[in-house]
Amino acid sequence: MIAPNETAPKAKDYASDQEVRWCPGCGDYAILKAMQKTLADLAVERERTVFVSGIGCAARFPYYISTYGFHTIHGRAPAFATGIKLANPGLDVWVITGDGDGLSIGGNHMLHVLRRNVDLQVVLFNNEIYGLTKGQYSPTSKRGTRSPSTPQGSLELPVAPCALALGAGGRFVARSIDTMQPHLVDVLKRAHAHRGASFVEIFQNCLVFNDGVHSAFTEKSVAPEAQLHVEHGKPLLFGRDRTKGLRVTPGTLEVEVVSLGENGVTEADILVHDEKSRTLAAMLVDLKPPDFPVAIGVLYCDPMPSYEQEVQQQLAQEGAKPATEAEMDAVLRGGRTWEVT
Amino acid sequence: MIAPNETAPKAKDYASDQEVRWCPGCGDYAILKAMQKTLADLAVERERTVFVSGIGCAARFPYYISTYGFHTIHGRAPAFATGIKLANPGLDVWVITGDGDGLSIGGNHMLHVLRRNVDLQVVLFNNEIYGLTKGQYSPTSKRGTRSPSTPQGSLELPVAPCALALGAGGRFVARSIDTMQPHLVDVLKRAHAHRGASFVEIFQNCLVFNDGVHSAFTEKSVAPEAQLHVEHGKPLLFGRDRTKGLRVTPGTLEVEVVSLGENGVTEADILVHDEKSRTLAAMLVDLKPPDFPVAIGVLYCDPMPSYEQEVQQQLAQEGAKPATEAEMDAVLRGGRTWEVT
Amino acid sequence: MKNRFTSSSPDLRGVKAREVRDSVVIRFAGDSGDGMQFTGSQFTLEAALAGSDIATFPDYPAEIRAPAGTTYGVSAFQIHFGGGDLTTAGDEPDVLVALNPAALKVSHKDLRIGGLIVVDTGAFTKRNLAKAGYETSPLDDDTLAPYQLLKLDISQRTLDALEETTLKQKDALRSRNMWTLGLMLWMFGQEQDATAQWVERKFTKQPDIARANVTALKAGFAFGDTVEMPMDVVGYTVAKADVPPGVYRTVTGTEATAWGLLAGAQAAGLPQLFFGSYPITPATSLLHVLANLKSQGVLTFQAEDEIAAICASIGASYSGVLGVTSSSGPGIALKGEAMGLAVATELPLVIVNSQRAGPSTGMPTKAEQADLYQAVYGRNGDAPLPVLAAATPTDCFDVALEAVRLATKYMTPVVMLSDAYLANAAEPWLVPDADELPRFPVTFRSEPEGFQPFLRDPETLARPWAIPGTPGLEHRVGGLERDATTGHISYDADNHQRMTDARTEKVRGIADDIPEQEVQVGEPRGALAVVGWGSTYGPIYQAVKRAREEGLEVSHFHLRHLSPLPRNLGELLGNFDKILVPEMNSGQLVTILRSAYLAPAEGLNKVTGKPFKVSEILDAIHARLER
Amino acid sequence: MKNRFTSSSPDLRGVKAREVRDSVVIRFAGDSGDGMQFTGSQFTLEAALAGSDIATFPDYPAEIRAPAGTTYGVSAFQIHFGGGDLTTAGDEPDVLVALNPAALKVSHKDLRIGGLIVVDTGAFTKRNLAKAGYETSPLDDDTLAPYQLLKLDISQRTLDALEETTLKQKDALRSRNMWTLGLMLWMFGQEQDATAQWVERKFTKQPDIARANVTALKAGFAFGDTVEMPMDVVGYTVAKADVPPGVYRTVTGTEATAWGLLAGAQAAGLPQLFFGSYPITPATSLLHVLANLKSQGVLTFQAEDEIAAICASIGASYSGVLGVTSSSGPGIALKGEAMGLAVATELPLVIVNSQRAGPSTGMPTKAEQADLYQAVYGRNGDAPLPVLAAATPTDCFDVALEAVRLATKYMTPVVMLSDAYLANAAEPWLVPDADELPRFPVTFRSEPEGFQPFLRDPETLARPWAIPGTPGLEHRVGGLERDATTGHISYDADNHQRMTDARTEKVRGIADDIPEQEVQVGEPRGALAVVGWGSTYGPIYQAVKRAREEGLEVSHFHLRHLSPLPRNLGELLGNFDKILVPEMNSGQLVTILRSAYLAPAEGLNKVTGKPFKVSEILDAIHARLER
Ligand SMILES: Cc1ncc(C[n+]2csc(CCOP(=O)(O)OP(=O)(O)O)c2C)c(N)n1
Ligand SMILES: Cc1ncc(C[n+]2csc(CCOP(=O)(O)OP(=O)(O)O)c2C)c(N)n1
Ligand code: SF4
Ligand code: SF4
Ligand SMILES: [Mg+2]
Ligand SMILES: [Mg+2]
Repeated sequence: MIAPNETAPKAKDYASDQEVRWCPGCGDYAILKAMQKTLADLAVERERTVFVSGIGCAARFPYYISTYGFHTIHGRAPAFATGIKLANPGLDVWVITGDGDGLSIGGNHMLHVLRRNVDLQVVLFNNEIYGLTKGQYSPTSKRGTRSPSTPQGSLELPVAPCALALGAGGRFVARSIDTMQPHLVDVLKRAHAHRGASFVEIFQNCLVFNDGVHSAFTEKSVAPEAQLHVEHGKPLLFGRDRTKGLRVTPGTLEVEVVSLGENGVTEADILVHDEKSRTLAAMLVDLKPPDFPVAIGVLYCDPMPSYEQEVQQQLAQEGAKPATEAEMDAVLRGGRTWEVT
Repeated sequence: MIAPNETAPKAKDYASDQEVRWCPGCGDYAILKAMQKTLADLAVERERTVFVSGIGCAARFPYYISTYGFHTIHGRAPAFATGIKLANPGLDVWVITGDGDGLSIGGNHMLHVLRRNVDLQVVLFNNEIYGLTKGQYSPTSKRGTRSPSTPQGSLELPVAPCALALGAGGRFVARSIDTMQPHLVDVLKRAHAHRGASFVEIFQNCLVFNDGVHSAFTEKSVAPEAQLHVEHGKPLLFGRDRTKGLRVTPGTLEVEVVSLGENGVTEADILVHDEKSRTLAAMLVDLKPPDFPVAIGVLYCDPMPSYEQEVQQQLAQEGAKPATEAEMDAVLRGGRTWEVT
Repeated sequence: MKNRFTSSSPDLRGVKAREVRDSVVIRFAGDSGDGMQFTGSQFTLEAALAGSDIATFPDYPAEIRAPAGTTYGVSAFQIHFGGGDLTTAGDEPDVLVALNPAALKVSHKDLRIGGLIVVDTGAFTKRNLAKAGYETSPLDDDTLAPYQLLKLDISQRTLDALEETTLKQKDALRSRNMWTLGLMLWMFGQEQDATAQWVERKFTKQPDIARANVTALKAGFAFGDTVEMPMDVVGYTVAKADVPPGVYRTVTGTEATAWGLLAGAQAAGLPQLFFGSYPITPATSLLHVLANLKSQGVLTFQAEDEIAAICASIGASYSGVLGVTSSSGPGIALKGEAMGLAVATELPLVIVNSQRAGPSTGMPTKAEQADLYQAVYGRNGDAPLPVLAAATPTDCFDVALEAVRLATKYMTPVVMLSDAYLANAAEPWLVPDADELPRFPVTFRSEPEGFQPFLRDPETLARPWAIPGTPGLEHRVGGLERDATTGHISYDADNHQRMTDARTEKVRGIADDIPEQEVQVGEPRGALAVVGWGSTYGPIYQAVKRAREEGLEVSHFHLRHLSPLPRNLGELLGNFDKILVPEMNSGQLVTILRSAYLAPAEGLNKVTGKPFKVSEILDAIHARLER
Repeated sequence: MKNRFTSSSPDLRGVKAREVRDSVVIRFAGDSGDGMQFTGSQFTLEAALAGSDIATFPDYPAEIRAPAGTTYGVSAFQIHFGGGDLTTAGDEPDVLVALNPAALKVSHKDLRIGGLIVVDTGAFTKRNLAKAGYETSPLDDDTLAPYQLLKLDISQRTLDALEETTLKQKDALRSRNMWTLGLMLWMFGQEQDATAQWVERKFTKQPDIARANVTALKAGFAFGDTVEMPMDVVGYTVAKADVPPGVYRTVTGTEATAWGLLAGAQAAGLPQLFFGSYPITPATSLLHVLANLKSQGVLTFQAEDEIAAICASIGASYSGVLGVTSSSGPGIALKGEAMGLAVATELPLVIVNSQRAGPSTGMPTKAEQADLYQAVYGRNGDAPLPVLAAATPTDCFDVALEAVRLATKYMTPVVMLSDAYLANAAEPWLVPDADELPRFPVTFRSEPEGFQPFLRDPETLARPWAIPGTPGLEHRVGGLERDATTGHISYDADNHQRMTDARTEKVRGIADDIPEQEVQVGEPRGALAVVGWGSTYGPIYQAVKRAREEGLEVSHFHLRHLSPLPRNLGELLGNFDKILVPEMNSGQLVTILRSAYLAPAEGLNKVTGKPFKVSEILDAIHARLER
């Protein structure tokens, strides 16, 4: 725990004594670093914090954090986390998952934890591959992905994690990239600040089985042109010198890329990011290279009362507390009784 | 089967010999009627048609249709249907499910069958309740639904089936209402015509456990004002004399209800329905009374090659056919062998 | 069952003096819409209030609202009441009340020869006869020759009774069941006040309906008392049970289970009972009962599926409350993987299985005992856990309480087996005083000094319960094999052996912490031991009692603890020449006993979705002892 | 294992004449990155080509790429080769090749006293020693005193050999394993050409790498032949096996299973093998192999989870192809409910379980046999199905074929049990001719006349396989209990009994369609029967052989059919005073045998994730027979 009189915690205070066992060069290391920094910056109390995960390389995460940790079974982390949070709403709960764990076998629990809006943070490491089982394609793998289970290339349409999160009714949807430390830390802090279920997709590189799968927009060289960093209330501008932007094609609900200054386009024409707009978010999550940049940052955030809060309120209204003997008697004798003498 | 020389089939040709066992007055009867009419109008071959279902009142459906039918286990129908279609792409496959079967326990298979775009029709009977188990709230139940498992009212945010279908990457998303026979038949035909996974949500009334749950927009009296019937290429107009419409609020991706003729609004200002626009569809599925009408009809339809087609192609490229003895020998002797004499 | 109507008619003839009976079995049967379950439970209540012992068997259709008048739409409620020690709802009804032809068709064959059939002739219309599949009316041919038949136009008499009311005929006819109830209450010398009051309370919002029902009830009752009654029908006085003094109520297995779990949470001193479940027949009712106990610190969570339900419950236990989940066979099947995790991480959890007929979806509303294998063996890896079974509706209370005790004391998931019959059947219960209930407070680990997540209590072999929120105990647990002390991931060969042995030993050790097996009926040695578990208790008990009355050396053992087995069971069974194991499955406990003790146990197996008849077991006993 | 190096040093001294050995056990051990699996399999290939009998044991870390140099990152490959009838990879290596300190640390204790250790001194840097947890170098203290030690700076010699190449030092060092392989091939009198060719084929795209590897290989080989060789190391000639003539190849259990299933589909005359699966260690490799057999009519479907995988496979079978699914314990747990549906709807299906250490996630890369209970008993309701187990990698072919035969002939799901060891281990296989394989063509129902979905074949009790697309056979099936003829939903009590009995009888009847149990070693009667199943075949076989060489009356029975059991097994076991059941679990088959035959079987149980040692079983045999 962080003793009150202690000086501000450091990232290393949130590192467990376990040796980290990911492949050298795995994107997960960077995410771990960002998470430990986030926890330190927020000075979260170790004893009140629980990291819950399923199975996968990503899911090994809790072993490396010095808080409470529960490495559960494949795909079910959101369900365990829901029980943990409902039973003790005072806990600060993080769910760490992968694209296979969270969207293949675990898709249903992901859908329902977001829909219920339990106050926790879901962080999905999307490397578009099953790492731990040695490189089969996943539900987020691009069509045509050659993998041991698809030697001639995969044939399925990948699911966009954030699109699914919105479709499920998620109230906080954000994106970041393993290698973008400051951005990632900011996004994690926003997710933590959000009351309710927050969903964060992190584009993560699997060096061994899917190296460079995100480089089309993560490579330093292309990043400015290929990434759209969204900020609430700010126009959707991007490009090396931020001269490109998104505009609504008049009379439709479609957007187009325009360049400031060119045929009369001014910043006034540029669509302004509104975190509370579901339609806008739905548009943002669909943007893909080469025609569009990839939207990064908090794409959607529109809080609602969280599930465990509502549950607590309902329990309170019912005057919930552990049954006393007297109450126990009342329960057992409730309804019709008769005495035999 | 329908013998070639037979005269055009009638709806009753698609009724099985089984006594229908839904509660008198259940909305499922109307859907059964519409389905039998659809099959008859399309003159589908009974022997090539398979109805697959999970468990629930809705899921009893296959017993009442004279085609092949498989009443499987709770929530898994899409998975069975995928295997059936992959093994014999010549079959015409329908998946019948409920809001509990398809979105609670079966949410993950729903997500993946839509994402994979297997050529089949998913028809979800949404009565916002678990009928067969006697009336517990479901993932589509409105917040505050009082049910045996939520005597003080449910606390969860309902999921919108069509929003989820879009989030999952579904290529055909439509809606209809049990009592709207002609409309329902048309929608079912569109779904059947669509190559790939089509998702149809039918607002269905559970007389016994959730009577009138949809009446806010299904009641004859309010229907014209509360329903928006979408048609590709037509402006999004509604209202008794179709004088109301949807307009994009300039400079945003939001829409607003406007009245033709009032402060200069003409039909030209009205947003035109485009079945191929995901953003438009995302907006439509979110429309809710009282502020907006409920969108009915084919909300989204943008075909892509279907999964089982792609699989067949890949198999063909690999020259797939049952192994002959010679080939079997080749397989067994492939790689390094040596002879002992 | 003890002395009953003889089949000679004189019994039902002659003067209107009340005849005396020790116990009587009545079955109320009608359409799903006819309110037979309500009628039955009201009769139960009156009989109970009057001090009879009682056993009931509700039996209703699988369909929510099967089409009216069909045979598969028949709803029935059988009640056995009278003098002491009734443990079954009775093999053969003495009296059948049939409110429509379908009900008659489905039930009359079960009636004992010479039994009394009461029919509402008003309901025997062409249409209803056809729906029931009768060409000619059984009232006119000799179908019912072996029985006493009392034809009454109950419909008409109900309408007459309600003339004054403003009710539409359709609604008035709804009170047919109340008129019938009134008549039956009269015939068997019961009161009607409790029912009247109950009706008034239930329909306070619709006073006219309340009035109609009470009027019909009184009319039916009066009918018996008056000259209107046909000469050949008489009233009966049924013996009362001499039961121990105290406060009684009727309770279903579902209610008893819910309260037992709650009592367990209280006994363990836990702040909350977390119940994660997903609806499934016949387990759902437990969710319904617990959902109404929020005020007592019960949190019910209806999950998206059975997997999420058990995972959430495990998460809750991990957080420091009592995690409970429940389902029926198909749903339990889905929980297998997560049960393994609970075994591996050694967290307390109670899993309640209300068994129904399988395999697969099977017959959801029918009882069976075919999930014992699944409970004891149905997981991957060596994953032992305690398995308990309730024998009667009231026994569910004690078993649930015991399940909580074992789960929290030994840090282990525990399976409690119930079934569709126990869940719905009601019986009178001597209500315990809360302050007399056992206490087994848990202690959460709080001391960081020397804390190791898998350092075991030398006596129980339980690991410490160290919950999030406790400063200094931050640690990681998971499903990968873990070090026997630190809990860190370990692939060490010896460590895996040590942990596997520890998990096995921990569960085996529970045998020393549970009562020795007692004999339910008979001696601890003899010619034949009849060994049962679960809801077969009643028929086995009665059959063995009768066999002993015949002088046979038979004893009845009924197991509550199925894993581990009571430590003295092997020795006990060794004292018998033969062992018979009646089960509502194809032979599961019998397999376990044979391998545990190399005892020559034989099965008596029935899978029809219906309980054993006493006679079926008695016959089997005879067969075994004649050889 | 037969005569081996004696532990007296002279054997390894003296002139450079080749010594003769019957069989030798070598373990190649190094870092995950050092290519030990490749080295091992190449040595296997050369030995096999040279006509040796072979058994191997690959053992690699759970982590994808464990940090270099750590003990848990060690990858090892043990090979036992030589004269006839080798069924295990050997208890104790005679030779250990350790390419880094961690490998030495993990392995040297397993080496037999007096065994030879070859180390690459170039890899024994301070850093590597520290990573392995050595304070001082074991090469300098007396850690290795009990062994012969051959210190070679393999790194340096590899670099020297590759001087001319343009490779960076880092890349050149990658060929260390090839240099070592060359030396070992020389030392044990093997050829090197096959390897050289194989390398060239493998690296056609990177000719310089190919060249480097071949150069290193030849250099290592040459090293042995030259004077450079230290005086105290000599070469060996290892006996060849006299195996039946024919075409041979090495095969892993995974490959054999894949081909067996394919052969099964062919034998049944089915148009397609549909394989629905979800990745899980160690089952995934089966998906990988089958994914490459599309040209043979194999359709592989990677589902979203194990439940979808089995459901899709059942759907495929329903459509008229061979549905197969596979997983490992935790995934099989998830399939339980759907397996029940396959039992209920009586559709053919093969479920392959590559067992790994449990419970829960357990130790994914380690072998165990603890899923037998789950296979036989792990479903809700009475849901019997056939269970088969493979004994060796090559046996997987026959067992898979048999599983398909039973599934299609009896219209039932069949479980095939394999494990992590069988899946990965390779052994030589006398390749059968396709035209000599069995044939068991299925016939789909096509005649509408008199068709009833559940009308059974009087002999097999199988229902007809009536597939969609067939005119006139349109019908409905499902998980609710169904009428014994029409298949319509039925809640009828007698029908449920009839159907339950039919399902049980159908599976029981298979006992008459499978071979009687044969004795693997020894006589059909005697003092002690050692009964095993699965991958314990090797050590049991050897142990019993040795015990008999000692004159003990021991016999070995190894079960392929675990449910139903061979019809003569009970009688056989009756011919023995004692029965010993060695299992890599806490005692599962032993439970089944005890209850099936009331036979006094005792377990010998080991759950360390490692195979039994021959000596462990031999000791147990002695213990039993001394009593
Ligand atoms: C029930 C079950 N099924 C399958 C597995 C095997 N498995 C472990 S992790 C994994 C997928 C991991 O992929 P992802 O979630 O993307 O994590 P990554 O390794 O890529 O970080 C699978 C299939 C398992 N452990 N349990
Ligand atoms: C594995 C499993 N879990 C639970 C059930 C119980 N069950 C049957 S249907 C159903 C829900 C049905 O709701 P829905 O899908 O909306 O269908 P409806 O009855 O409303 O038409 C449930 C929970 C089951 N049969 N199997
Ligand atoms: S396999 Fe990929 S995701 Fe897993 S640890 Fe290695 S690099 Fe990272
Ligand atoms: S319960 Fe509801 S949904 Fe089910 S049959 Fe009855 S009315 Fe229809
Ligand atoms: Mg991944
Ligand atoms: Mg519903």
